Amino acid sequence: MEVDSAASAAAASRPRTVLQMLVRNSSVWFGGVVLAVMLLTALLAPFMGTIDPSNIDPIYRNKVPGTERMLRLEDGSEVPIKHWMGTDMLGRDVYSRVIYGSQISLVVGLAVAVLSIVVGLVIGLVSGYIRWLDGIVMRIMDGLMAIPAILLAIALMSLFNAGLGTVIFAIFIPEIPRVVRLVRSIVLSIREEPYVESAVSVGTPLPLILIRHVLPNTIAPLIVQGTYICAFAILVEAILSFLGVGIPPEIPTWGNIMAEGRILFQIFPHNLLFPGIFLAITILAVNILGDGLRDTLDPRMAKRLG
Amino acid sequence: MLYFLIRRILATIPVLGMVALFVFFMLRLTPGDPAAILAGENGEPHQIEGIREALGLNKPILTQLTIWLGNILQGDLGESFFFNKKVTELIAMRVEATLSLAIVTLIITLAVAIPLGVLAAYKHGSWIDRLVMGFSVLGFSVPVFVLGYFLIFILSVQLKWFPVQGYKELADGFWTFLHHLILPSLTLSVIYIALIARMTRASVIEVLNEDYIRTAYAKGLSNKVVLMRHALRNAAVPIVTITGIGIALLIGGVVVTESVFNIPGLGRLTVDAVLGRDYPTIQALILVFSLVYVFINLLIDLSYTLLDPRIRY
Amino acid sequence: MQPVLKIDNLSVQLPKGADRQHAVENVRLEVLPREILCIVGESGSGKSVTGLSVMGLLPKGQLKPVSGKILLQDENLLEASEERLRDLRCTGMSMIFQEPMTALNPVMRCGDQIDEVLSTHTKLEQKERTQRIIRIMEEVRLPEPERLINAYPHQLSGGQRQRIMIAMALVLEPVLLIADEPTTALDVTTQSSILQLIRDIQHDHQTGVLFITHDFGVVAEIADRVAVMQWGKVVEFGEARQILSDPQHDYTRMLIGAVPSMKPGHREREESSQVVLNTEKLSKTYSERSLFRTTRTVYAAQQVDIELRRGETLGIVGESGSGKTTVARCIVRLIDPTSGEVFLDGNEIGQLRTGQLRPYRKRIQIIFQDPYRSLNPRRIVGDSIIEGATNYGISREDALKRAHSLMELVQLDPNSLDRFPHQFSGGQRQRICIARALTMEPEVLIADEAVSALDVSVQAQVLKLLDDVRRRFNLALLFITHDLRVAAQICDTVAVMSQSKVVEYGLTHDVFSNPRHEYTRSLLDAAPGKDWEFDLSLNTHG
Amino acid sequence: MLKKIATLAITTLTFLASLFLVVMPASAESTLRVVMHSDLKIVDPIWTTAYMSRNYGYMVYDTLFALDSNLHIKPQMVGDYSVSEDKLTYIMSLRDGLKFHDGAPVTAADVVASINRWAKKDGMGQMLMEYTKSLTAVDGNTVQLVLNKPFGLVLDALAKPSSNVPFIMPERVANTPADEQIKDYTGSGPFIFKEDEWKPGDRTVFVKNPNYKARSEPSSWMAGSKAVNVDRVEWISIKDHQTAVNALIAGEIDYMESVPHDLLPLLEADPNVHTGVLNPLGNQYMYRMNHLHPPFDDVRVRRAAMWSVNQKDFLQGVIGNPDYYKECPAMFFCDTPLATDKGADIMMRSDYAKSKSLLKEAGYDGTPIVLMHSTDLNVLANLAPVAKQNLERGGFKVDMHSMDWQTLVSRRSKKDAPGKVGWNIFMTSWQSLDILNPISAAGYRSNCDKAWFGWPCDTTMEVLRKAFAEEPDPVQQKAIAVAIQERAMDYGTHGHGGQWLGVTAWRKDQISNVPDAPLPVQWGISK
Repeated sequence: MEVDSAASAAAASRPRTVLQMLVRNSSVWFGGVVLAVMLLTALLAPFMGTIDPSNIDPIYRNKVPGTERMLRLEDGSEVPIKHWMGTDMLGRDVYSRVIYGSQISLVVGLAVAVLSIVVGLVIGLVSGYIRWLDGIVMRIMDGLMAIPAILLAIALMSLFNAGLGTVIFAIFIPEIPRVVRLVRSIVLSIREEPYVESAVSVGTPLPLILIRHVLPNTIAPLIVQGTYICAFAILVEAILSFLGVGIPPEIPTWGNIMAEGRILFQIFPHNLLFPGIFLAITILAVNILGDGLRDTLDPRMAKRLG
Repeated sequence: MLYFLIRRILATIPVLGMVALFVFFMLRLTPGDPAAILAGENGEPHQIEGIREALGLNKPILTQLTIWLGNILQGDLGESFFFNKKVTELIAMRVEATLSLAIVTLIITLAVAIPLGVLAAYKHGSWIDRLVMGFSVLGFSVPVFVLGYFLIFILSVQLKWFPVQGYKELADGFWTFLHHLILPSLTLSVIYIALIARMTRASVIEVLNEDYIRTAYAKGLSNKVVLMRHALRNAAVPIVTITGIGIALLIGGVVVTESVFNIPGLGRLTVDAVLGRDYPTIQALILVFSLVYVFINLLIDLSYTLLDPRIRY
Repeated sequence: MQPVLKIDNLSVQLPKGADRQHAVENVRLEVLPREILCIVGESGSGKSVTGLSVMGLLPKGQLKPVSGKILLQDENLLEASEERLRDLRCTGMSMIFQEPMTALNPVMRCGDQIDEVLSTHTKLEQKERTQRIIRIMEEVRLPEPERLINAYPHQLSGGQRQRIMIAMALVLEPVLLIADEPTTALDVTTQSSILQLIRDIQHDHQTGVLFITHDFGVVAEIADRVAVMQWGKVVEFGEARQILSDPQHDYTRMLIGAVPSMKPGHREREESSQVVLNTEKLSKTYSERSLFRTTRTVYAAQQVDIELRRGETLGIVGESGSGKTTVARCIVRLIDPTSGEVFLDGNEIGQLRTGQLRPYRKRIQIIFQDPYRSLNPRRIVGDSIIEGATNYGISREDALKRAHSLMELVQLDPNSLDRFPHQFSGGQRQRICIARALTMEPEVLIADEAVSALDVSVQAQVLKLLDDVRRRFNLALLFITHDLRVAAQICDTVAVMSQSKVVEYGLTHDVFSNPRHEYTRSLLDAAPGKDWEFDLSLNTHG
Repeated sequence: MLKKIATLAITTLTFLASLFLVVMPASAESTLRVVMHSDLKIVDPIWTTAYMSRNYGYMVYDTLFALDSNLHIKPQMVGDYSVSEDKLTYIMSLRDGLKFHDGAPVTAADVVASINRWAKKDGMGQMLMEYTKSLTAVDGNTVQLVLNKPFGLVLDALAKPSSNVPFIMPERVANTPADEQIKDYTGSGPFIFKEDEWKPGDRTVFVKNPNYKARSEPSSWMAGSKAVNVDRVEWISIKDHQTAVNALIAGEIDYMESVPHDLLPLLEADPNVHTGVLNPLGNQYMYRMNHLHPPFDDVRVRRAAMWSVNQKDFLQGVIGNPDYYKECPAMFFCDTPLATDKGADIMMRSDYAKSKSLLKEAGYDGTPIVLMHSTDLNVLANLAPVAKQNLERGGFKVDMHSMDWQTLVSRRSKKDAPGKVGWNIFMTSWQSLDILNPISAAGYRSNCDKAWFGWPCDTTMEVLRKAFAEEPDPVQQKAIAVAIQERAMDYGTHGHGGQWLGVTAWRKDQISNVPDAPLPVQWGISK
């Protein structure tokens, strides 16, 4: 997982203190454990008593949680199953869909976080250090930023065939300018630090200065920013699905399950309730983890990010 | 100051130009065909072709671009493919609803978030602080549509306090207007309150560590005076900044909220236009939203001069 | 005479996990009316904590007075209610702080900030209050009080801001003024006038002053009595003259001994030594371009001609903003000079492009002021030291060997090369920076305020080290400082800079003993404690 | 600061309140607030075939002839008409006193212009024109239509009940080129469109046409009296069905055209709400394969697909409530004159073994077929997943592409190869009115490139259709229709996924006399 490896990278440079602080911070603990459980759920989805999440059975549509029935398998044999979370309007098992749905949500969250940070980091480092490029890059970023993220994502979604890749792309593109700005602001302040200047005066070439002296300073803020982006991406994925421009509905995601189930909310709340709870808990955990990381890794971030 | 204004306004031109080009080409590359959609459920191939011709969609892309840009320079954002109306007219019809939603949301937000944030900062580390922070993390975590449905279910359907849906214009009477707006605004403001309360808390805490706060205490001022007169005032710049950033967020939230509460605003117009591939409307809307964003940022920059005498342009 | 302030046996507890149990321990002090008591000590000695304890402004939850009494005119402040303390602030006791820039609320007009004191503690009408404010502003010698009343702090100079603070503190005529390093952040000329002001005004108002400082020059200038603090304890307390001339405690002796003398020492000079570096008409300007306005130009350095010889130390002396650091940074090419030339061994390097500059980089090295920011906190110091050498193709092993020997040279344990900077003290870090510069085997070493942030005892050691390495490696040392005492001790020649120009340039001895330029004279005149010779051997009967 | 903000907020609110607290006069007007299945986008029912535009057309315009509930064609604007012995000349005279909203009388010239414009767009209209020698205004209110050879569907065309409907517009409006939208919304129908109050995507307002002269016969579907009993009708757009249902329960609206079947329990629980089926024939699901590209260019593969799917799964998957769906073998709707069960076995049940053997025979290579899935329309969303599962069981590999309906509509018009741009199969739903005969129903057209999306190419079918069109005798027509159904099944033009009934709901405490009709009409309703 991206957060862990980067955190340990940062920890390696200041071995005892950071690690100890991370271990001591209850937010990090709580967020990390919940997230780990979610991750485990996603990875082990096939072994968690689930059935094929896209198995349609029109006879058993809209069953309330706890309904039991016989499931016909491919080979014709029948096994009894219990729909812990009921079935949806196509008779699919909501429990299986929610469990499998965690895969997509987490993939979207992590992929968007990693991609936007990697891309933003490169652009930010370069534009923060090469002055003539800075103006051009920042104007482009301004333009990108001027379009509200969700609108841009909606518009981008209509650009290509809906799919996981498209959703990730549509969510991560509007995030780039924010990362670039963060990185750039760090670069601009770090390049004035005496230790960077002394690296200049001992003849360290620019790429090495960026990697050795500037890059490490961006790691902690970026990890923190990354958790927020991750939470935001999970949320936006759900919103896009809700608006009908997200990942194709037959792929179970929490947003899709809710979008499909929302019209029956008053009669069969389980379609909205269970994925909603999973979604909220996951985002909550990521946010709390982010807060904890921020407090430990970079207290100054409180001001930059809010 | 004037120079600053002029320079800033000139600087928006390339930004908007980029947005315009970006949006234009993005839309032309989409697989959707507005003509096919316009032809309707039973539209036949020859009808679609006729419509495509009538809309000028047959022309080369660059010609279309030239025409569009030429019209924009003359202040003409074009005509909606669907509604046989000027896009500007469509937007004008929707502005009030979105603006009202945004303003009421903003009022609720500031009225709740700032006191909460200041309180949390003052009681830094106490259970009140933890409660406020907990709420704000939670506020970030519940999707706005889930919240919207639950609020409608409880407050409108069960308790019948508020109407289920719809928007009433200000001209229909203020209380009717407000009555219809409170629930959507409340829904929308939750995430925003979370954001601003957090920011307020963080910046007030930071300000409370400043030397002049110590000076203020050294003058014998009471906690309340120090907090309100010295701390909050100095924390205002980051709070205003985040409020501005939040407006981009608000626009995103508006899209969802308007769908859930059936408010005929710009957000819903955008979704409809995107789904219907109504190119002129999408283009115009994104331009308008970008313009608003740029304009708000300008206002925020200007407000800094009021909040902080050290900032001069 | 009854003391206005009597501190009896005060102990303040530090939070758990600190390096000692008490911030201050069993402190006993008293301040008499009209008296200036200086608390002097190095950083961390507990002098500020003592001041804040009196005001009741110790950070809550971190520092707690655990025993003793603080009597302000017989009232025990440690037992007073929060409300009573509030009432007493500015009426019975006032405090002014080190940074006049940050101690004033930046978004409030100066007049309003003074007015707050009056409206909080008195029932005066608006009109009377305004009169009172103008009166006190005149008294602290602020020009045009009617105008400054409406000014914001950032529109004032540092000295004016400190005057506003003093006006605020004294407007209600408290019996006690606590001044916590009130002149440390100020230029020497401003410092002198503020000290004068404090003296005069406390005399007129019969105020007792508790003056906290680390600078024995200031002590010599204004103190009636002195308390010397070390590690939270008062180690010596008595008449100023007595202590300065005949300190009893070893620590006091050490401190006084470490104060550099204003008299330049005798330094041998070989006229023949070769010029390593010189500048010709070196200028740096910053221009603000805008679309409509004509360009506004700020001169950071103008037409600077200096000359550095091998084995010699050139000092550039000046107040903040005089352009001395700009010159240094232009020479190292951290910034590009606007015009003029820099010659290194006769090669022009001021206008070279980055690529061409590379061979010359290693020959000029710089040491910065802030020891805490000069080393990358994420890299072990060994890596920082060898970075330059490896850049120029020296193998890691060889570079490390060199680092080893240099660590010994700067009197640090060579085995600590694999530690991180935060495990070192400020003085040690500055030594590491010197070692880092020396690995490059430079010809020119630039020390940009390299000792300004250090405590006086550490300062002396680092200065000595710098002088040693200059001699040992036959370096040309460019020493930039605002501290005349330091300059007097280490420099062979000095250049005095004012408003981006070099106004006087000559042998240190000549400049100090016979200043020709008016500015140099005022500078020398303003140096605190200039009349006091800190050489203990000379003062035994002083 | 806080106090300032609070004060500011209160002042602003009070100020706004005082400015706008204009008490609206209690209106004695009766306003019918309606939520239609979608929102009105295009106000030219000839320019587009969109159902909403058609519904709009019925509000604002009137037709020469109309269909009644017995599926008989009745004169509507026409008073008297006569057909010559040779069935080649039709003379139609308008009723007296018909007026447009602007007060001008409706004349024969208006009729001629309107029919001409409609015929440029509509498929059946085009067919009519192929048989037409002349269409002229004989005098102020008499129109003469002369055919060049017999055509059995003249009145069926003029009474065409669904898109495009030959609505009568003023001549000046009807002269607008057919590919250009009209800008003048004057009609002669029972309601007047209030353009100034129209907020696209939000609400459409109609007021009663005071000059409307209703027929004296009782109202029956689109025929008979169209007398209006309310002053004003507002179509309010509520996208979210749940919200619309809540709004109906809360009394914020009076009438909801289309209620998702799953939400019926909510409304049935409310004593003030009536739910019912207004369109007794209902709708039909259709699945359409793309004849241009493999594998569906092979009739065996098309038939394999048809053997794979079955009506029951579709209907249960989407509608779920047997009260509202019906498995039906008749392609021209059960319980209509042309209904038959000939050749329909292939549609009624799944026979996966048969499907697999057909695929094997055709040499299907396992290339996934692109199944277009429309996700946003409630009555269509579940079709594709059901089809996918059935097709897979029948031996197909399926690549389901999900998209909103609008995207599907644009993509289905693309003739490109399946994959990124093209497609193999999609599903839609037809209103009964559109497909009551093989001429108006688009799916049977098999004239290759010119055919409806999917482009079947079958001369047999074209011959049959032509014969049907030219056959004036109903009994013979029926025989041809049976042959067409059999041919459609054999050849696999398209399949029929079952019939379903839409449910309409209204506040019975507020409105009454809601008329039955196969499309939503608002005349006759009282409030």
